[in-house]
Amino acid sequence: MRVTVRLFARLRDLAGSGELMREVEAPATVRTVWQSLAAEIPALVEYEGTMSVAVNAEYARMAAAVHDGDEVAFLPPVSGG
Amino acid sequence: MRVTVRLFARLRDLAGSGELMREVEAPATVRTVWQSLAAEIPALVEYEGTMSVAVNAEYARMAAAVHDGDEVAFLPPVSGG
Amino acid sequence: MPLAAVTREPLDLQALTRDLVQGTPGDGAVAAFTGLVRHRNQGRTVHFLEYEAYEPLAAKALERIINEARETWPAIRMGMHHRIGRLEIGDASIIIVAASPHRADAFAACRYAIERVKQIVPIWKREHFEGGEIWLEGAPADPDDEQAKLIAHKIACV
Amino acid sequence: MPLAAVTREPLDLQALTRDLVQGTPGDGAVAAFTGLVRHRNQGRTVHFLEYEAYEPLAAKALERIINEARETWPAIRMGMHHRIGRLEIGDASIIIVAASPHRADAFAACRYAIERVKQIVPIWKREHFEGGEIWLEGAPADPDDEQAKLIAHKIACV
Repeated sequence: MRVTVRLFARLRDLAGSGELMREVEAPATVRTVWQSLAAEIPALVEYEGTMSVAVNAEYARMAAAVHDGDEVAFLPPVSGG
Repeated sequence: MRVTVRLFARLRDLAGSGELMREVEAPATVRTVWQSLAAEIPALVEYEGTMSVAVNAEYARMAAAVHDGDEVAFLPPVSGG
Repeated sequence: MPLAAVTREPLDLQALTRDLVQGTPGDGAVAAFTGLVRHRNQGRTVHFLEYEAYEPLAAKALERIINEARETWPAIRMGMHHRIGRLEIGDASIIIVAASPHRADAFAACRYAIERVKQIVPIWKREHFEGGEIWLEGAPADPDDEQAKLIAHKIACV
Repeated sequence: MPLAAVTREPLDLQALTRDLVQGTPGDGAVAAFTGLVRHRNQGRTVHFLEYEAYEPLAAKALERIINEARETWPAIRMGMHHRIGRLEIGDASIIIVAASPHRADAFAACRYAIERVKQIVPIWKREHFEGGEIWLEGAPADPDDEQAKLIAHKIACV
């Protein structure tokens, strides 16, 4: 199945792109998507302990299920305001 | 000597005027001025415990000296904002 | 218009804020308070309010409050305008703006200032309500009352 | 514009306030916060900032904060706009307005909201300073973190 991966701020810079299309095998979770991405781009790993994740623009947990067509986002610590 | 007495809000209503010219004998204090005014307009007496006073547009105490030409103001509890 | 003022004109928060923060690129936070005339008060239906001031002393009292705030929060700058005369429901009676490098000080100073206004500024409201009129009376004003200052500081959560 | 919004346009506190208090004659107090871009940060001279957002989630997070505030202070109404894109020194990056019958709630809700923005809204600033550029990173965002909410309530001095 196919998911859209969204990356922001420094995660985006490290990956060289803010939006990636990726194939993952079902059944998948956010963690599955992350692990395959981190294997591909090892520099991302430093964010594993501090990032937040979202599925289809809702905050989610690493264990959340991911389905075909979903948008999975990885968010570094926020600095708005 | 001559002083200008200023009265505000309900004190003004009770006195029927916000500005009175009064003769007082020197040496005078704010208390002197008040006592002569309260003798004249007894309804004012209820404010004796809660009012504030000012001389020449500066907060003052009842014991403050008053000189010829001064403006003496009596202020009920405030309700601005 | 000066930063501390008593006026019969409608208040302009945007203009006061602009005057306050102009040329101060170190300010990252602006806290503001606006007091509006309400249609209900203590169970009464309010038609309008009339504000009366001892104008020269009221302007000085506003300046005094700004100075007090700067004693506690030296980095802040503050502007305060109080309107007087007849005010309709929804009209702004007071605006207070506090600018500061950091938000904690801006909020605390603004919160402190409105409490102090209600304690020591010689302004009175006459409420015209359904069935009558009444002078509202709050606190006996004593700018040197340290207990009152303490209460204002406590409310500001310093 | 909706009460909660992420936008590339300059922010307008006056318009947001007008939208918020229109037709609510029971509100006597409006507290507002404006965040401005500062020229100095952590000893660096800042040239400008670039704000990036995960826009749909950021808008929902702002709405979430408004709902949280109304759980604690049921009488308040709140509007919040966050600007993104390139912002110059002195530009407003965020405006928050809280209206309420009484001032204590308006202040507390406004103070709470800006803390929560910094905790959970997916927006990031890139600082362009003299000598380089850097992504600023604050708090790991977890909207369900009760400890973070508690801190925000504590700062709001509830």
